[in-house]
Amino acid sequence: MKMKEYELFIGPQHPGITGNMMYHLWVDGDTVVKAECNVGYLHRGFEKLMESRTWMQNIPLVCRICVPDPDVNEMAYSMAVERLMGWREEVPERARYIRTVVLELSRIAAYLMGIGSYAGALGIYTLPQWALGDRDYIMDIFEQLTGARIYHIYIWPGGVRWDMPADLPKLIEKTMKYLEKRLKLYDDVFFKNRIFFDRAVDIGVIPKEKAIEWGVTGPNLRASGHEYDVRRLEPYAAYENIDFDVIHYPELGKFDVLSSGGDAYTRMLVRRLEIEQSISIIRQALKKMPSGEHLLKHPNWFKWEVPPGIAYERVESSKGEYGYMVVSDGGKKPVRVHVRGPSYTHGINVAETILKGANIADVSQILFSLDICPPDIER
Amino acid sequence: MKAKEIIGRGEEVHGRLYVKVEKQEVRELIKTLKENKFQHFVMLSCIDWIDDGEFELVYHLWSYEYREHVMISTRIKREGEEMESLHDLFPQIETYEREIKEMYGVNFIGNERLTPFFLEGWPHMPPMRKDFDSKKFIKDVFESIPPVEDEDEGI
Amino acid sequence: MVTVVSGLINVLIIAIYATVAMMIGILFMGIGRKIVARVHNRVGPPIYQGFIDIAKLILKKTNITHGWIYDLALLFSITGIVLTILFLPIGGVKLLSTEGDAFLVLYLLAIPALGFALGAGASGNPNSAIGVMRALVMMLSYELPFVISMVALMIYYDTTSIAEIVASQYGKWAILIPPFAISAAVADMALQGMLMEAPFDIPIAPHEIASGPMAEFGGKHLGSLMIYKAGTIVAYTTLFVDLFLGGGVVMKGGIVADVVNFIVWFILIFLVFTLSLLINTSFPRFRIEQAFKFYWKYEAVLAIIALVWVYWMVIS
Amino acid sequence: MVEMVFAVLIIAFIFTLFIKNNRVASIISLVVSLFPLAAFLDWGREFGINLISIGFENTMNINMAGITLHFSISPLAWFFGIMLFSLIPPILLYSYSFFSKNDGFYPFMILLMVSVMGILLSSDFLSFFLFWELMALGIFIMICRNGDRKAMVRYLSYSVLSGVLILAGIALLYHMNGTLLFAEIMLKADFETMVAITMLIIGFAIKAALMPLHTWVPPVYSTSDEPFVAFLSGGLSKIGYYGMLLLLFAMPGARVMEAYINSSIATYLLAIIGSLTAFFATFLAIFEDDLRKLLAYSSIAQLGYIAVGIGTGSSIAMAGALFQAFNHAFFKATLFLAAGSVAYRTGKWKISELGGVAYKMPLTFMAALFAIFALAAIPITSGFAAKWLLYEAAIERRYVFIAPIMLIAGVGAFLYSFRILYGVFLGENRYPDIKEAPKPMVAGMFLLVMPLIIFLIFPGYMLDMMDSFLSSAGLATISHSPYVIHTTLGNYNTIAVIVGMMFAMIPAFLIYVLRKQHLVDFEDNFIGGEIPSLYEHISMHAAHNFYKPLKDVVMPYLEGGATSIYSSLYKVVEKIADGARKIYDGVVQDYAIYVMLFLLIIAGWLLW
Amino acid sequence: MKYEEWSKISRIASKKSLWILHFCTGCGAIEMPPVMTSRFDMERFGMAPMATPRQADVLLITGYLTVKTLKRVIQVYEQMQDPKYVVAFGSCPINGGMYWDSYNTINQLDKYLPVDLYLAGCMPRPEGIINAMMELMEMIEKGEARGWEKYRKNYEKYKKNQEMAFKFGKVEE
Repeated sequence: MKMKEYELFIGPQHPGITGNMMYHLWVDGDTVVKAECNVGYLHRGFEKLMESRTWMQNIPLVCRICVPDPDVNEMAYSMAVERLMGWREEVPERARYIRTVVLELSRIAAYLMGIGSYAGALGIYTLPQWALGDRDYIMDIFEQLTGARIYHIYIWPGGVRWDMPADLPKLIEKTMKYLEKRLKLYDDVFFKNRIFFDRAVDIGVIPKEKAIEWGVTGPNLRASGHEYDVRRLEPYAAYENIDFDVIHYPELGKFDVLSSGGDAYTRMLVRRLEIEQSISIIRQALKKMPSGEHLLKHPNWFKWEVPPGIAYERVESSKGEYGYMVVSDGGKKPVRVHVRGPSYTHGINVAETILKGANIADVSQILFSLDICPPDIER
Repeated sequence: MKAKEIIGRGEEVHGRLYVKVEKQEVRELIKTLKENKFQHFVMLSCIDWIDDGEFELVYHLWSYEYREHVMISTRIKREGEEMESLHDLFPQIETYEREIKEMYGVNFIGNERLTPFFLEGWPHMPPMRKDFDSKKFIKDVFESIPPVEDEDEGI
Repeated sequence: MVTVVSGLINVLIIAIYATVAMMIGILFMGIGRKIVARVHNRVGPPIYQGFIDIAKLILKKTNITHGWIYDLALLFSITGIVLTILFLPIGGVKLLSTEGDAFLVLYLLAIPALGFALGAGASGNPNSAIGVMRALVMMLSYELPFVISMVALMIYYDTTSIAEIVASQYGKWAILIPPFAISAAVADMALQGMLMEAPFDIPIAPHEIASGPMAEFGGKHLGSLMIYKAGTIVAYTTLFVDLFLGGGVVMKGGIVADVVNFIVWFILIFLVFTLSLLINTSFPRFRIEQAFKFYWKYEAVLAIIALVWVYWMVIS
Repeated sequence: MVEMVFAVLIIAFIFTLFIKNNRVASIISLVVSLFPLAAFLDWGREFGINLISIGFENTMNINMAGITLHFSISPLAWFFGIMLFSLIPPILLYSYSFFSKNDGFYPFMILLMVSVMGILLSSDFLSFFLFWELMALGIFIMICRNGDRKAMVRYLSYSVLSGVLILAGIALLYHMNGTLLFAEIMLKADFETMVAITMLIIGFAIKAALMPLHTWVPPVYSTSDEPFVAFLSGGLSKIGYYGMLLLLFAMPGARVMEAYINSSIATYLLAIIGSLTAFFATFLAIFEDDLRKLLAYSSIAQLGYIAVGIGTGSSIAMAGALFQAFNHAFFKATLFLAAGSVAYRTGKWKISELGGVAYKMPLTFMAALFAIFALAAIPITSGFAAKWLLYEAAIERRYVFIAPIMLIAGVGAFLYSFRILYGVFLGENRYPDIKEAPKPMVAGMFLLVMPLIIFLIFPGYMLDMMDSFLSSAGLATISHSPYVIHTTLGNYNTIAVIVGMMFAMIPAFLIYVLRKQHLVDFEDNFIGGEIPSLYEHISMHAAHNFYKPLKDVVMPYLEGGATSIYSSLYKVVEKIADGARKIYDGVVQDYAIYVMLFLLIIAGWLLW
Repeated sequence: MKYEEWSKISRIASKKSLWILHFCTGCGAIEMPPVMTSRFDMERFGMAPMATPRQADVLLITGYLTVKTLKRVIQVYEQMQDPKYVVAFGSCPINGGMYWDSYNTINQLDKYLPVDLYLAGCMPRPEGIINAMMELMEMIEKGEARGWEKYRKNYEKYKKNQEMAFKFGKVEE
């Protein structure tokens, strides 16, 4: 019988967890001695399901892999299929811009949710209320654009499902303006709050040297001090024509650089600042958006066969690098679709490492600051 | 392609370097690439080629400096063949190997954490294998369970 | 015979006052949720929500218990808080406060806390244990500045009885005397900790320890804890008002004065409570050791300055 | 008749030395221990408290080789006698089951009784000192029984220091007054008297474990047998305070001390040391993992309050101090005995290794729970009345520094009390196979709790017992009825609190009775929605490093504590000694030079 | 347990103060935050999220249930205190929804737990959730939401079904 440590379970039913997963903690006093991640509570066997569905039937399925940020799935899957079909260069220009807008809107929504839940983990319930309320305006845009709030099924291989309505840019611009106004309020309440500094600085540090080796990607990697963004490194959609900053430590804009990077504080600030970048990207994309076709002509969906081959495509999601490996043997169904969710590494190996030695008061904020999305771990 | 210069083989498939190797060479290759700025281990996939009777293990690596993606592919027999664990090279390989062990039944020698991962108390064949028929499984397992009827009131 | 009747009338008055005070506490929980909801841009629950919640919890069909020590939480929490309210002057009405003094009240407030802690301990839930640990450390933290402020008052008014402190403040509230303005500010932050509002809601932090000591409580046990919570709102705000704001006494003599004083008292505790809620909505939560440092470093120093000032005033 | 009591005790001492059977020895000593108790109860008539009437005489003079030892009863001695001797029978009853054989515990308990009786009854310094040293010896033998070297060395060095200081103080007083009789000594407010008093107080403070003279307590308490430690902590530690009170208040010639008390900074210093002792020892107790050491630090802290009372010196403070001494005797003895029974059944001392004992030992738990309530001064327990008096006294004297420190130490008591409750008795049920402690042990503990319950309702009776001492010390008595205490600052009415509590309990009781409840298993706990049965064993007892966040903040400041002061002092002495050793370098010429130098200095001094 | 024992006042209190267990079992949980927060604000109906099952009244099954989660859901459901209600979100608990042929999700929730109210859609909109909650409140007031009684009455049958699901059909061997 172990006498010194006791065990705590953060999850699966616990407010301090980012979804339905579990961390098994061994705690001495209030310091975590050992952490073990336990997942599988959401395992639906997506990859198995995709092998038994046709190429088009998979589109409604993939978006369900990451619930807070579903569009990246459709995007990455479509890109991989386009790559196999040889459509990579043929996707209409307008579709690329619409995709950019959709992805960035979805990113903002996911960031608002991430920031809100993180603030909730720190115990300020005003910000989650505001942020999630504001997120709903983005949901409204999606509803007008795609007809659905969460699962849009909008980005298809070869373009987007419907053209963007003519009056939507006006609504988007209005929402963006509103969001910019609200962001100032968020800063006052939370991001410039002294207690946020006290709580988050130097908590859950991912060191810069280790970050890449550990497989950290996305905002978490940028918070550790690497200026890497898939949108910049391997541009997809219309990102090559759009000018934006890759927010990374130590360039934190108007916020003080208090820590040495890679901690919960920096991770949250990177997310906060990227919302502004996303707003700017959306504005540019709307301005530069050409008219024209929005979708390539599809073959008959039921007879659609994709040429054999293997393709890997990555996109930058709000949580990190999202990748799809699609393997085809020339049939009507994929042989194998493997999803690389960013939370797979963040949630399991990285979290288990950085939770060691953390205070139990900080466990929840570390998990929320990594922005772990359990469904993309277990698919 | 820079990666091709470093390891001196492979072919370009859909914009990615695709290298087919024997399973003994994988470790050396990944080590070389890691030392040459291919430091981001993306993922480890397994593909079940049931007609060939083989599993294909694909190690994906990416270099932020060269902006290149490398897939190192090796094939092992579906039954009875094992693979060396590479979790000492990149810590997250441990988790991918855990998943593949559970989903395909491939054993990785040297990985001590091949414990049940997604599934709990799974008594059947690893489900991601192509010969696992999930429709039959559903019929046998979940659909055979009777609904609970309330005799008295029928709520 | 006359003494018996007057005694019974006194008991009745005290009982009515205590009941009304508890009702006000439950009402305040609803009002508090409403205020917080307004800050959140929401409508919020109806203000009588507290009554419904408590009724529902007490009327639950099954109530689980972890043994008799666990049940002590239920008994101690309500008993302790009602007892505390009995020993506090409410709107100048002394109730039992002449029979005990501020030290008694300080220690009476520990009864429900200790019962609560026993219950949480008996449930054997590690989350509860951590929550109780945090609650006790919080107690140690906020008591220091609060006690120093209280000692300053006692030295100044040369009494330990709250009733007499209230009586001496008639016409001139303590908060209007410069050193006590500092003390009151310190005590208000201590109040924040006592009411477990952010940034000091550490013991019940749901994201960290799943509501801490309350993790195992449900049904009637949780209902009694909510009554206790309602009582603490009244008890602590009344303590603050009695110590620094003259207990809300603005008139003397007669039934009219009692009614007016009661209304003033109600307004004052409402204001104190609202202030604490507004602080609550605009701050994240401290870690427990940060809270400890906050109280023992900054708050305690301020309190000591006020105490030294008062001592000097008394001596000279 | 005092002789008879002494004679019985000494005969019993010799008799029990040769009895091997534990039970026989226990019964003999139990019976014998009732004699002094009966004597003290009887002497209560002298001070207006009629409890029993036997007719014991209360003076005795012994002539030995031309020296006369004087014995008589004083109000202070009577109070302490009642306290100490009512402590002993329950402890001996407890020992009936605790020990398996008589290996010296009982005879030396009886020896300690003799010495305590001697100390309390002595009315001259010679007999006082003789019995004082007898007590020190008795304690030492008791410590030696378990043979922990650290405890023995610590105790012995402190005891010798204490004896030397007391002897020196007595010698100084004798030098000034030419007599050793308490009644004839005149204390004057001059320098020599102050030196003598200071020496005596330091000597007494060592027994009373005032900081920084407390370092012998934790090792001794944590290595000796529980029944003895219960008596040591509950009873013998108060003897130091008896000495202080005797010196400062009870000595017939001590009128001059009033001026001393009221003017001198020295007693204020005593109060401050007392409050700081309470404060720091409380913090040390909070972080202690060994149950016995925790209780040891708790003892030190609770004894600190008594020093505050003595240092404050007003009548309220004195009443508070005596009340606190009485309470502490009983609740701490109960706690040590409860700790003993827990260890008797589980064999574990570390709080982090215990847990869930209450489920199998409910009676032990109840006794301990009540003792802990008294320790934490939960209102209506007598512990609250005592602390309340002390707080009132501090406010009355405007001790702005001491009052908050005492209050915070009081809050700190909640922290370590909860550690005992949760860590040892509640939480995870780790010992499902143990049984309740044997009946004599339980009976002993409950007998110890009884006085606490009596003074819970009637704290006035306690004040009655002090009245004659207070008036003999020239202090105003406190106005009180059996259940109300009035001070100049406020009142404490136990009946109001109890009646109020009854009323307040009505709604709680209604909820408790009217709504049915059902018991669930310990395993059926919310652990984040996980299922315990899927895991081999889930350890859910958070007792190790319980106050870690607080410890991380506070420990850096506490680490420069008394022990480290002593160890640095030791290092300094060692260095000096080491340097001194170098003088003896074995060279004859050097020695010659030293001798020359010495002679030169002597010559110079003489010629000056 | 008879229906009459469940008095009117407790039904009304129960209806007006539904405390929801904070358990996101599936993707439907994504629509819970909007329901809780400023746009839809469920607190105005007296609903509040709760941290532990002991405190909660309503168990929301927000989407598909994997077998692994089902075990926890049942554990949590049994820890809740009567009266307790189960509301199942989306298509998945009704018939499996999108994941009807998945090897790890149970297709029909009411074989394992008594469901008081189904809420169809993938996923249900916040308005739908609030509507469902109002419906549940009405059911409670009328005394129709009595799944907990059904669970007690047919405890053996439910246990057997659960056991079969947990063992993935290997229960007889």
